[in-house]
Amino acid sequence: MSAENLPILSIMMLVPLLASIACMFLRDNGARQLALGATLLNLLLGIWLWMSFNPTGDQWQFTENLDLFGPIGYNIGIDGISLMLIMLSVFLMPICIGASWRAIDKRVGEYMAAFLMMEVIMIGVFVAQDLLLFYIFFEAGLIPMYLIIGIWGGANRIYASFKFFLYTLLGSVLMLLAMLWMINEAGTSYIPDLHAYKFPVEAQTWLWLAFFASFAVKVPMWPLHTWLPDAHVQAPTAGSVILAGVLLKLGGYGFLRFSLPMFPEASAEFLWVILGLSMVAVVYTSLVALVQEDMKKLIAYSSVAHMAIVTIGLFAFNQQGIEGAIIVMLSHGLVSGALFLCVGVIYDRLHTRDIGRYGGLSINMPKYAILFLLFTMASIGLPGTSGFVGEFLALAGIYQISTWATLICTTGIILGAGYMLYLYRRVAFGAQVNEDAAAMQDIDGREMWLLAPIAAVVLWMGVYPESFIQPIRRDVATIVAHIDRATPATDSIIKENDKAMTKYRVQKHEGKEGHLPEKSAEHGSAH
Amino acid sequence: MTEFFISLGMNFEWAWFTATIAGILLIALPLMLAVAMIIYVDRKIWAAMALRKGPNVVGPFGLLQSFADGLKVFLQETIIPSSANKGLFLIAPIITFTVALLAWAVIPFSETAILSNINVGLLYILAVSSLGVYGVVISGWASNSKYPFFSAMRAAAQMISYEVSIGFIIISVVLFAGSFNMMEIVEGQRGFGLGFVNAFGFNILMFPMAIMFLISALAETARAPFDLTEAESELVAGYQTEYSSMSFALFWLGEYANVLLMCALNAILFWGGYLPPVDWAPLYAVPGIIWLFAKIFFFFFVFSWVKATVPRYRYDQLMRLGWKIFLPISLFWVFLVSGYLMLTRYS
Amino acid sequence: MTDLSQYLPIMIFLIIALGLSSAFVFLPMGVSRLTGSHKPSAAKLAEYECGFPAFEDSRSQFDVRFYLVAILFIIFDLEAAFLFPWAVSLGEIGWAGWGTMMLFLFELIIGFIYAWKVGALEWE
Amino acid sequence: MDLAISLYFTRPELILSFSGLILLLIAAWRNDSGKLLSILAVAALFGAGAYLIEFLTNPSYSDGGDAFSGLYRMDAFGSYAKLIIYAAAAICLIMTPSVLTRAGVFKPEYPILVLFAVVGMGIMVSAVDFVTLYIGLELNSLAAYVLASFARDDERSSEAGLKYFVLGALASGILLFGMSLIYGFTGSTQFHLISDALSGNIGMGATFGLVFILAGLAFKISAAPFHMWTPDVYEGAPTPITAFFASAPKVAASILLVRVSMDAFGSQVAAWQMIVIFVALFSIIVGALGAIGQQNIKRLLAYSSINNIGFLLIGLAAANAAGISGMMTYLAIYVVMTLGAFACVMQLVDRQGVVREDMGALAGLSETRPALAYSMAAYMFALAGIPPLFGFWGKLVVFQAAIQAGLFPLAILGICASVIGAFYYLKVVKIMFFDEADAIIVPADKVLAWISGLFAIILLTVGWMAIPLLQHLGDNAAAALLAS
Amino acid sequence: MIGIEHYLVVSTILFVLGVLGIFLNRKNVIIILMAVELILLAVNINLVAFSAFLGDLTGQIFAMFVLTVAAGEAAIGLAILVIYFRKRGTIAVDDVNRMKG
Repeated sequence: MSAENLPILSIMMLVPLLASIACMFLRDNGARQLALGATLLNLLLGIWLWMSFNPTGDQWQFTENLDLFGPIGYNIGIDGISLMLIMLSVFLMPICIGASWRAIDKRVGEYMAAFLMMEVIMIGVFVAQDLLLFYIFFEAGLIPMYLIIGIWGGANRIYASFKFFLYTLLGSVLMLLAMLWMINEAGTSYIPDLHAYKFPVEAQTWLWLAFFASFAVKVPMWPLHTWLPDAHVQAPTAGSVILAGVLLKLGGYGFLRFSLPMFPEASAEFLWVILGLSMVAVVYTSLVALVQEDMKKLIAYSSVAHMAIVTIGLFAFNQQGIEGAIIVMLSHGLVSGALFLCVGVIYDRLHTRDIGRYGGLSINMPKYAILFLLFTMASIGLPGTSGFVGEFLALAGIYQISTWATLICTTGIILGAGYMLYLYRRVAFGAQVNEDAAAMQDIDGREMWLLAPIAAVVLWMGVYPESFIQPIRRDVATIVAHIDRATPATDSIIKENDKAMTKYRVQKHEGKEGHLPEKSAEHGSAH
Repeated sequence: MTEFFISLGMNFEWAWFTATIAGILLIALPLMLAVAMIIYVDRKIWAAMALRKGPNVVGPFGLLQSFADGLKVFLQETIIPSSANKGLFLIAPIITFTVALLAWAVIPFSETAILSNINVGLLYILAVSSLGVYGVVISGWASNSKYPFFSAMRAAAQMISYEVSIGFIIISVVLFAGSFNMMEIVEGQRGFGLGFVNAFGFNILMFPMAIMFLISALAETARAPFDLTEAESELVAGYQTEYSSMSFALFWLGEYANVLLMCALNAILFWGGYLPPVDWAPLYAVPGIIWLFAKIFFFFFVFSWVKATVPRYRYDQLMRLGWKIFLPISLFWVFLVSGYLMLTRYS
Repeated sequence: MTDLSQYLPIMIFLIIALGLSSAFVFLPMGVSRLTGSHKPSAAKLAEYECGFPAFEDSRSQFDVRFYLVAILFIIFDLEAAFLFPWAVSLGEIGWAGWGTMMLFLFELIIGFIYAWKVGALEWE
Repeated sequence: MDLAISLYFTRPELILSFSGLILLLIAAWRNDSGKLLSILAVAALFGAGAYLIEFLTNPSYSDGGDAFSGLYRMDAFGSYAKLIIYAAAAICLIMTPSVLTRAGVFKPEYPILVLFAVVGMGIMVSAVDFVTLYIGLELNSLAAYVLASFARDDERSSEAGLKYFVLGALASGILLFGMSLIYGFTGSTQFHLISDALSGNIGMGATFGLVFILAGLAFKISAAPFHMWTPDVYEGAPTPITAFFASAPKVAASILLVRVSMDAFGSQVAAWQMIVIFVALFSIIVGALGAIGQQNIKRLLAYSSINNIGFLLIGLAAANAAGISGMMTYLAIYVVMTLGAFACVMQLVDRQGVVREDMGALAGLSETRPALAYSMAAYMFALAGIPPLFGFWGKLVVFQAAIQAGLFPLAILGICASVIGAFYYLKVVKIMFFDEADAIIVPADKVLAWISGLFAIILLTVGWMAIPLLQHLGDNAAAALLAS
Repeated sequence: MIGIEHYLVVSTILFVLGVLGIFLNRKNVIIILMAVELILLAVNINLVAFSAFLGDLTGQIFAMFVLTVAAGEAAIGLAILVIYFRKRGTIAVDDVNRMKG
């Protein structure tokens, strides 16, 4: 049975929505169970969706078009990129619920409701095919996240929640104006139509900047990232997971869905901004991460660095770069989520995130140490883990544009290895200086159930990334073809080699899959 | 009169100016004289009704009594209480008296004798007589003394209360006359009743209004039985308590000038003004001004008569009469009169 | 424009009347100084208070009903202001004009009845 | 017959005025009939509203017609505005009795004053002549002054009434002076004749007149820099009355401003556009900054209304059909948000029976009264214009109009300032959700709870479904206004 | 000959006096009420003068309405002032400050 015949995307939003409303009225355990059930059901639906998705079919699948809200078209549908990000969301969601199972003991119903609402909104953002619908979902996410941070967060939660909300709001309102202008200019708010519409180059500059304001905050790009460490540190574990795992991806998704295909000329024009900021971000935040004493903060800064790789990859204007960026997004979603969970595990036991309070955990918590090690390695980008694939592709992509950027970003990876290993050493190895830390129990079954699936997927993605690249390849190719006209000049010193390499990659895929559209293959190898 | 001065060799502007001045003086000075005499008359009538003699020492039959009184107050010391607002204290009588004189500018004494034949004469009178309240309130306020103050408040409330019904009564008259011009109002009464009676008051619709106007006039001028502003036991001499000398006399003069004005209005609005009572040619041999004076004198007699015979109202009764009886009736009469006119004259 | 020249005599009258009454007020003051009857003293200049000194400021609070009367007066007198032009032009405006004014009066009367019923016209 | 047509067009006003008069008589005889009169007044509003539906649905009426030889116009624009006004007034009337009874100031005059104010508003929005405009405005204002000081024994209420009166009268005076100048320099008080006379270059006198009129109307809609009375009046007046002030008269005055600007000064858009832009931005910023430090919820909502008026004026500044339509939509949504927010505020009574208006009363509300807290939060987010709350749509349409009109600096500044505004709305949510409970708020009147809950749900769900309807009505209204 | 501008000057002066009376007056609320009346008076002068010079009756009719409404306004203002005074015992402008913020 195929999911084609059902309004499956709507169902996937409806399930958590209804569960969310129900949770508002349920007491603690009822809410937990309902939330878990609903998210698991959604995961199953997601798997079904993935299985029903045809990577060679129409670009937009499972489309639903309803003329219900006047100018806001209820137009939803997915391509491979959306599919992957939806999968990420529905996959992380049950884990988040599980992570909060014991950690949250006050106002559980509302908490679960907020998370389920987040799921609705995240899916909504990824499926929206209408500009306004996208915006509504994009911004609606602020409210539940604000409440999650504010109600269930740490000591300094109020400051963090305000900062999170206002930063992201300020960014996105400018995007709204740009959207309104676009709707006015193009006469439609249907995203596929807007992709086809060529905006005047002078206007693109402004539109691009407006969108940039929103996505750069969301991603977040240096120097607009300052809300992120605060929000991460103060949010409850599951909140951090969702924030790092999915919400940051909204920015990348936005660049991919709007900035690049709709304003290719402006994207090329502002390439230096992206590259410059990303380079700074990679190096600077890595250095900052090195000196962090708070685990969550460290991981938060590492997120900024990783997301800089994403932006670099996205603006490589070629197939590898963008594919790599998407894989980094997925990988980072899993890995940083898992790292936050790891922090959550020991935070639940000792109620501190201070690195110095731990040490030698590998002795009393061997299972934990192994999983933590795996995620640390994935974060560093060790071959065989998901991190490697994405970063490699992204850097390979940008290498065709700018050697310098590649060079600097690669140092970032080295620094990343530095701070992550430093973190791991301090937490897991060494002497057991603190008695209470030494007395902690190893992870129990519940926690294992949270971390193990992520570990499995991380390894899967590292070993056989094709499963994840295959659904997006055609869509990336379409984008690349679309933005080809604006591909920026490059300062790369190995153009010729690079060209060959690209060709090689594409041919390899062709040989393997045999159904890559001819056109995209050409464009994918442009240069 | 202008022609007369032109015949003396003046150019038109000067002649007109002189004539106007003359006219004004011809109104103002006799008015003051009349007031002096009317005070005497008032006292005489009052005395007669009480079977007393009244003033009978100064001059023949006491005729010069008022002049003697006037001379006395003229020579008196003007006392300005130390706590009073000096400026306002002195302005109040000026306002009262000026306003009392001013209203006479539009009164038609005969077909030709009218100082200023403006098209909204009646409105003018209403406006000017409303200004009289200022004199009262200012005097009470400026005296800075309890009794004048209370008296002034009472007087003001009383005057404005009755002004409302007077306003509505006047509308009935205007409806019939179709004009605010005093001359036209009088002329409109020529042969009004049955073709020969020169009076609005003859009409069955208007007669109640005439009566109400008369009573309202009593209240408006604070004459007995509505003389609550100077109810001696409570408020001494009313709002003029602190006044002395000629300032005091000015209130007195103004009050009587107003009484005369009200009498004149009674005559003009309802009883044909300078027209003879009936539209019969021989009666026109008598000059209009005589008819008017006769009517004014008649109404003044009624005023005195009432003062001598009717007991004083309580303040709440006074207000009730004004607001709860006169106002609704006069409002209703506006409806009645206009409806009647629409059915008869204008359809 | 309407002829306003008829108002000039009134203006002159006003000046004369003002002069006359001012003379009446101020002349005796001069005269009394000349004749020597002007002899103010503290007791004479004190305000009238039945023989004993005033206890309090005479401009103290007074009855709110005076305000009420003033308010009612303002309202009703100005309704009359609408009636004046209507009354003189009744012949020209016909039944429509008459009906309109009656409607107005009707509303006025309802307000009047209301004021009556809630006791705004009571002096007790 | 001319008169018959005029009366036909003015039926809503006639119904309301006569109902008001009849209710007045009932009130005179029965001093305890407040509840009954409220119900009757709501019924009258419904009756009057029924006639509007006819105008709104029948397309042949949409351009409407003039009544009383060009003093009054019944068209889709005015009808829609009246519909909003009537609805707002009806809801206020439904909310009020229990609250005012609790405060011990409920009197049968309340619904009557509201009705008369509504009649005034109806005249305002239909006025196409300065005389009618003024009469309507004053009928509304006079009732409003009395309403502001309705709680006679409350110092703050009488002070609110006094302030409202003084500044309202000043505003009327300024407005009138402007009208007299415009009358003098154009020779007419009728909007379309003024518009004709003002085409081309206008002199100093007319410019002054225009500015005075705009200033006077800005006073009435409490737009900055003429907003100073608003917080005090909102704080002082009894809460249900504040709710009324914040809804219906705002709508009426805004609509009036639109009609005057587009109709009477339609030929001089350039002359007033800059003023409106300035006032809009200033209001947004003043409203946002002023609200931040407020400790009284009603004052906060007052600044919020100033803020919202600023956004509303963006639609007028656009001076195009989209702008007018957007304003109408904004107003409809604004009324729901405001009334809902006030319905929440009215429920803040603590266990001691003290009516709370301070922010402290909100602390921890999400734990003690979750439903109330969530609906209040919904209003705050809606007022801030955060989707998925429907308040977002109102902001969107006016900004869309501004974009269409090419007013980019206005749009950019305005939308950035909206973020400042979001700050204090968030603060309210923060107090309710993140702070520890302070006062115990007891469950309040059922009606209020229903209204606050229902409106919140409307803002979340039904509102979005209503977009086509709102847009249809708004576009019709704009078309009717611009056609005239 | 007196022209329209003379009327305008007078009315403008009155208007400005009225506005200043409201803003500069620190004494008594009654004075504010009078200042309001002054403003309306200025308006009426304008209206009547324009009406006369334009030969158009509208201005005078407008003036009538202004008069009436002004009266209503004064009445209500007075009434509000009375209840305010009853509660506070003062009508000094500086004392109207129970609410601040």
